[in-house]
Amino acid sequence: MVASLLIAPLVPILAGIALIAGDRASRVPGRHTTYAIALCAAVIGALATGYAVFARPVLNVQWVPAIGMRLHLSVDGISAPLLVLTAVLGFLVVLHGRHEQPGGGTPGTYFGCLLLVTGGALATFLAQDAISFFLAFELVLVPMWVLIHRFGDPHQPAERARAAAMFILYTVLGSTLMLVGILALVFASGTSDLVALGHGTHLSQGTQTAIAAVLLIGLAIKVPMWPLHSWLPRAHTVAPTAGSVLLAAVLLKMGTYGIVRLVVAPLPLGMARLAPVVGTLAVVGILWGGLVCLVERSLKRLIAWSSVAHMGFVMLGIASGTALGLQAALFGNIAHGVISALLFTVVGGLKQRWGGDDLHVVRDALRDVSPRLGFALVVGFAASLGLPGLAGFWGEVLAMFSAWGAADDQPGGWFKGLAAAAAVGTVLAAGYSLRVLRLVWVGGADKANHVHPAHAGEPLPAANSPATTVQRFADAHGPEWIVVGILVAAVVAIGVDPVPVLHTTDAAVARIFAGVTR
Amino acid sequence: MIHLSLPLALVAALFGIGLYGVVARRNAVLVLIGVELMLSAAGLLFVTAGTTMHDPMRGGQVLTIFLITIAAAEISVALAVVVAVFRARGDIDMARAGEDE
Amino acid sequence: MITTGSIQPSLLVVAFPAAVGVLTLLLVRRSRRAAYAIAALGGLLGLLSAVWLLSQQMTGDAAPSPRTIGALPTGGSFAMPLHLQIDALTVIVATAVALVSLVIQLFTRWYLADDPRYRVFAATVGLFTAAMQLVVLSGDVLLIIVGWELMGWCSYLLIGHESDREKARRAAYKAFLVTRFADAPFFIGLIALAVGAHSTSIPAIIAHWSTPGHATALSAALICVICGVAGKSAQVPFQDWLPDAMEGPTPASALIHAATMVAAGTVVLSRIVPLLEQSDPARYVLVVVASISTVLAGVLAFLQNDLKRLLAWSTVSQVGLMLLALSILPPGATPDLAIMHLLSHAMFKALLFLAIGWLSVLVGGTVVPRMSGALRRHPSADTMMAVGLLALAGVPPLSGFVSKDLIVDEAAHRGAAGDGVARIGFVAIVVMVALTAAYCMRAWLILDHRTIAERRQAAQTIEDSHAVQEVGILEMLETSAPVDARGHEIRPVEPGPEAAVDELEVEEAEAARRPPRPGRSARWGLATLTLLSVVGGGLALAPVIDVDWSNVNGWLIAATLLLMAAVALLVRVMSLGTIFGDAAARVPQAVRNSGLRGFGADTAYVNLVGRPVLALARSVAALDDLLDRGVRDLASDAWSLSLRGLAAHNRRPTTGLLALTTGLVVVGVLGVALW
Amino acid sequence: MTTHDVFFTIVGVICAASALLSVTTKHLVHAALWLMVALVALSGCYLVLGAELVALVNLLIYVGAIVVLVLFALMLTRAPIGRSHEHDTSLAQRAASMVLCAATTALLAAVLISGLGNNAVRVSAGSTHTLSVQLFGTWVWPFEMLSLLLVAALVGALAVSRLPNAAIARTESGEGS
Repeated sequence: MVASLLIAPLVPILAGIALIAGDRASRVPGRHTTYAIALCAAVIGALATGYAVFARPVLNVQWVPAIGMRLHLSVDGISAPLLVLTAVLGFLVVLHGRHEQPGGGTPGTYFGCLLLVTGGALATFLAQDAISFFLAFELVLVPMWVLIHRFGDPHQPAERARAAAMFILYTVLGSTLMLVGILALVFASGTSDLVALGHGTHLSQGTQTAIAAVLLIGLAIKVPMWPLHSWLPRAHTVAPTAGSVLLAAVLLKMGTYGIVRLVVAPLPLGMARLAPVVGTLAVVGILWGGLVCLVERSLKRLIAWSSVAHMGFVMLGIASGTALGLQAALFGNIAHGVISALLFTVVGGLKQRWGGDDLHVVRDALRDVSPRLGFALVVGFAASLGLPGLAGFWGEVLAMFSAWGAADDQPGGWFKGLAAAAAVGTVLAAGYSLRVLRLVWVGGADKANHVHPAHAGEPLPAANSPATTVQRFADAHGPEWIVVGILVAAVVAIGVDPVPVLHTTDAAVARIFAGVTR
Repeated sequence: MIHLSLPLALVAALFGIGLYGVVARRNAVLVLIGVELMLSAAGLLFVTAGTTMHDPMRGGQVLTIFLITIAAAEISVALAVVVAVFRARGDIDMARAGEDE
Repeated sequence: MITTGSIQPSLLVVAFPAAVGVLTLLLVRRSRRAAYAIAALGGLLGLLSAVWLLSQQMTGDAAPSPRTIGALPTGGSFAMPLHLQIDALTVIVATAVALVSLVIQLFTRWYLADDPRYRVFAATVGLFTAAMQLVVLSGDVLLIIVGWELMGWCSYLLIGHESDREKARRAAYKAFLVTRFADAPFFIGLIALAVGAHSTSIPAIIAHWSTPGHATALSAALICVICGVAGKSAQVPFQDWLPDAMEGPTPASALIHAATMVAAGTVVLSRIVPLLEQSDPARYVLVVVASISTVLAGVLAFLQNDLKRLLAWSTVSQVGLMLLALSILPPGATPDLAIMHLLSHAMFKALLFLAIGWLSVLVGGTVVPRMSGALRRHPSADTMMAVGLLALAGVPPLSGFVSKDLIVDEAAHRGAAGDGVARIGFVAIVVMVALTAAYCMRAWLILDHRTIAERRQAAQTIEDSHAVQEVGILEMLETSAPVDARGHEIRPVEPGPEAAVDELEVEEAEAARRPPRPGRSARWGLATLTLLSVVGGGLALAPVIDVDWSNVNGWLIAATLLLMAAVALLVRVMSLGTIFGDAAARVPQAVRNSGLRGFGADTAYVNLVGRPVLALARSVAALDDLLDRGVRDLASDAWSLSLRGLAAHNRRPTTGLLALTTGLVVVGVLGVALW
Repeated sequence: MTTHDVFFTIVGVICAASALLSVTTKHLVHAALWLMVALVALSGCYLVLGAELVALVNLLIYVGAIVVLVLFALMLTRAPIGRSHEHDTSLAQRAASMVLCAATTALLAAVLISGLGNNAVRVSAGSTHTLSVQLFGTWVWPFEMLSLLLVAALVGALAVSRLPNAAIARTESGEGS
């Protein structure tokens, strides 16, 4: 049923527009109505996506003949896992909105923006035409800006505005470069069809390198890669929970997906030329993110930084230029999406309960105060440090494998060094993950030695003073617990049996590298 | 018979001089004089083109007449504005126009 | 094939303990009884599967390489089959692991009778066992890494079980970080081996690297692997996490020390021993690391003020012995000696830890002053204790004697044949034998001490002196200047004397509430361990273990026994007249204090690794701020530039006009010139 | 060098020189008068080129109307009599303007002469009769539109100049703020 290809992105998008428009109507729809509509749209989108992933229909008709743009939607092995991830997360964030619906705007705008982001991301992953891919990509940015700017942390309006501005400026800069690169690619190769491009183009190495460089810089902003990352921690820190989840789990994935689709497949020679640089920057990102996490005080920022590190592993896999590396990258993509979604959900809930996310504030052990959130936090950070049996492990270890055995046309010694540095990055990951668990999960309330350094010299408050009294708050339940539970289950399931995901991407990856026989 | 370069050189010279008048003068009326010179240069170019080339519809001369008419309209409005500005501000110094009083 | 369908006992060996972990977490909410039932049943089924596998192996019916979750699709020429690999040695080790784990599960029920988090503990033990079984049975380096890391994580959870104490939190953090630090080269070593062979399957790796021609790469990779092994097995220079890990509950210590985590290094190295035998540099590194560890740990064990920590250091020493046994192997030999010692060590060390745990519950602590004379008052555990210590010391005919003296004999044999590695190993082993005898004798004398007067008063003062040196890596993570300014020893949170008294009373009260003896099943398990510790040496006669026991050098054995006797006598003499019967009291106080801190290894970790990394992290964070500020300044710079341009345009209309026309003319000139 | 050339050179030089004087003179009123000279000379140029009607119209409208208007405006704005430097910009700007105007002249001359060539061509302006036939035949609609424009401009000029002082001040300040 070809219609599922259209239903999957269009229903969320149209519902999103309708909800936002409904807010401007004279009679604003109620909260429950809004919620119900949003949930229905998300479920319909998810079901249609599921069907499309299962049945793999193809839609390919003329759209704008003047510029050779076609309406070409289909699903292949590379996009299928990302589609499922996006659809499920789109549903989960709407569900989560029942629990936490930030102020700053009406529910209609909030859910509308969530649906727009989801629908736009689905369209991005479905599009098989470079121009429409770009259009769908851009569709996501503005609702995300609204989410950050209007629904972000209510305590820091100035920081919120700055973060939102930085997000939009950075990503639009990336988009501009990406557009230039796409146009150059399309005009140089004569087709904008990603399937045709996926078989490789026959451009000279110089041309390929130039186009690949422009595209890589543009997409590296979205991934983000060091040193173009500085919008990410800011945006994550103030974004609402659902915004953070979508940002980390969907938007970042669109960047790596774009790299695979637009650079790795069509421009193998250019990618091979640039791979050492990409790999080096990726590893610098791994170490940089890990080190900053060791001293970061804000919990949400810390997770954002760890995202920088994890995306470094993904980029390292891509840079290795091997099929194994690409497999690792695609798997790492999915794994990071699930893990960061889980972590942001949990930490967003904690921030809401604590009224802040400063790690240096002494709190009671989370494992006692709220066991469910504590458990989810442990699973999330264990996955984040790359514990086997959880999702994060396979992507990272396979990325290291691929870097050590990088393609023959790459400097092997250099890549071996990169693999070793990435291994050091896993140690840093363990360091910061356990640091957070030690501060939050097992708590520091029994001994007041985690106070702010400025207070370290002052006499410690008595055990019963208000600063250290036990703050009981409700454990996760209802929609929040459902969301967290599903994510935990996904993290464990992907980690225990990675074969289905890898199997899905296997054929597509093999096809890319078959086209590259050189 | 006439060598084309002579009228064309005069066109260029008049335009340049008019431009100098516009740029280098501060009095609004003198600026307008520069504008008139530039318009005249245009008119001369029209006539030169019309009389030295094939022009069955006499476009060169007709357009020059139109140009003179428009110049008259323009300068009447412009001078009215200048006078009004002088009455409001007490001077017609272009270098101070647009400054906050 | 007797195997029923596709169910392989080897998979069940891994699956049952894992199921304990998962089911306990999923199904059990409050009930301790249910958690216990699941844990015990799962442990028992795991043991039965192991026995089933053993019987298959004996009859030759076992599948040599059963598949697990299927090969990983790698999109290319890289093979990741993820198969297990079953052979005689691994099956026996798996059986031992299952047995020890089951006994520990049974014992924990009694030991943690009042603990509200018993459920989690039991689940973690299950998961831990599964991870170890995976490492033991794995035929694929990727599976080894999986099990290896899972064990690290479980050890973190177990050591930090009593997380309301800062010491436990720090010990857990330290254990995981130190081992993870060593794992980085371990990963790289295994990855290098696998990438070279284009497969992660161990047989393929061995086949590929056994061909001559890449000696340097092989040595480098093996040294990396040895680094990781040293980390997990707490060898020099990563040794210091293990004694701190004693902060965990005693069953956890028993599990970590006896059969699982610490021994995993030996298991992994014995998997790739054909490669190790080909690389002399790697063997040298291994023998040096193991020799230093085994001797240093022996000395430290003698100096400890806490019997649990004494046992911990003895573990380091014994694992060093196993690694020595691996390093002295000639090409073509099998690692049976090391595995043999691993098995006997698993039995007696589990026995010792559980017995110490039992006693500590009865007397309320494991420091020397409390333990002094414990067996006199609670003689129920004395058989176990005696057997365990004798086996540890290597007194005939107990299991420790057989396995240890086989190694001594092999080292002497090889050393005489001119192998430099074996000579180094032999010297280290002899020193280590003497030291083992010394600390075993010391422990026994303390436990069996007659005078118990004045114990109570001294206990309170010494109670907390055995602390982990309290330099929190975490505190340093958070604060920079205060730590430096404070110096590393100052702890504002020293519990006062009142608190200590309270603690003692609470412990006494707990001890009173709890039944004085473990349950029947736990005692049965302990008895089994005791029995195996006594007769385990007989395994050398079994056909599955390939050791040359028939022509050992009798004189050599007699000489070592004589040495041990002399040392024991010396220790006895030293202990005379001390308050607690502690021979170490004769050692100068400065040496003892230093020994209590592992000769300052923790400080070295903090100063050599912790602080530089944190300083680096802070400077990186500052750099990133700079980067960020640069980006933000870009915006404000652009803004001010535009303002300035705006002002330039607004100031003088004539100037603006001039600029505009100039621009037009320039463009015109350019256009004409270029056209 | 034809006769036309000679005559054109004479009136052209007069025209250019007086135009130059009109934009550089220090006397305000002289500027208007020099402009008149320049325009008269320009009419001469038109005559040489054979466009008698244009020359006449130029003389009538420019010299007869516009220059008078300019003179009136100068007087209404109380232009100082005699030399004054008030109405010139700074020396630097004048120098820059000089360079600019020279560049413009050179650019235009280069473009026009290189574009149209320096051929000696016959002047064929045709009779005034044909011009008037064309003007009121082919070009009649633009012509009518122009008359409308002229009326509108006159009305506008009247409206602007008849605004009372207060209203002008209000609009000025309203726009300025």
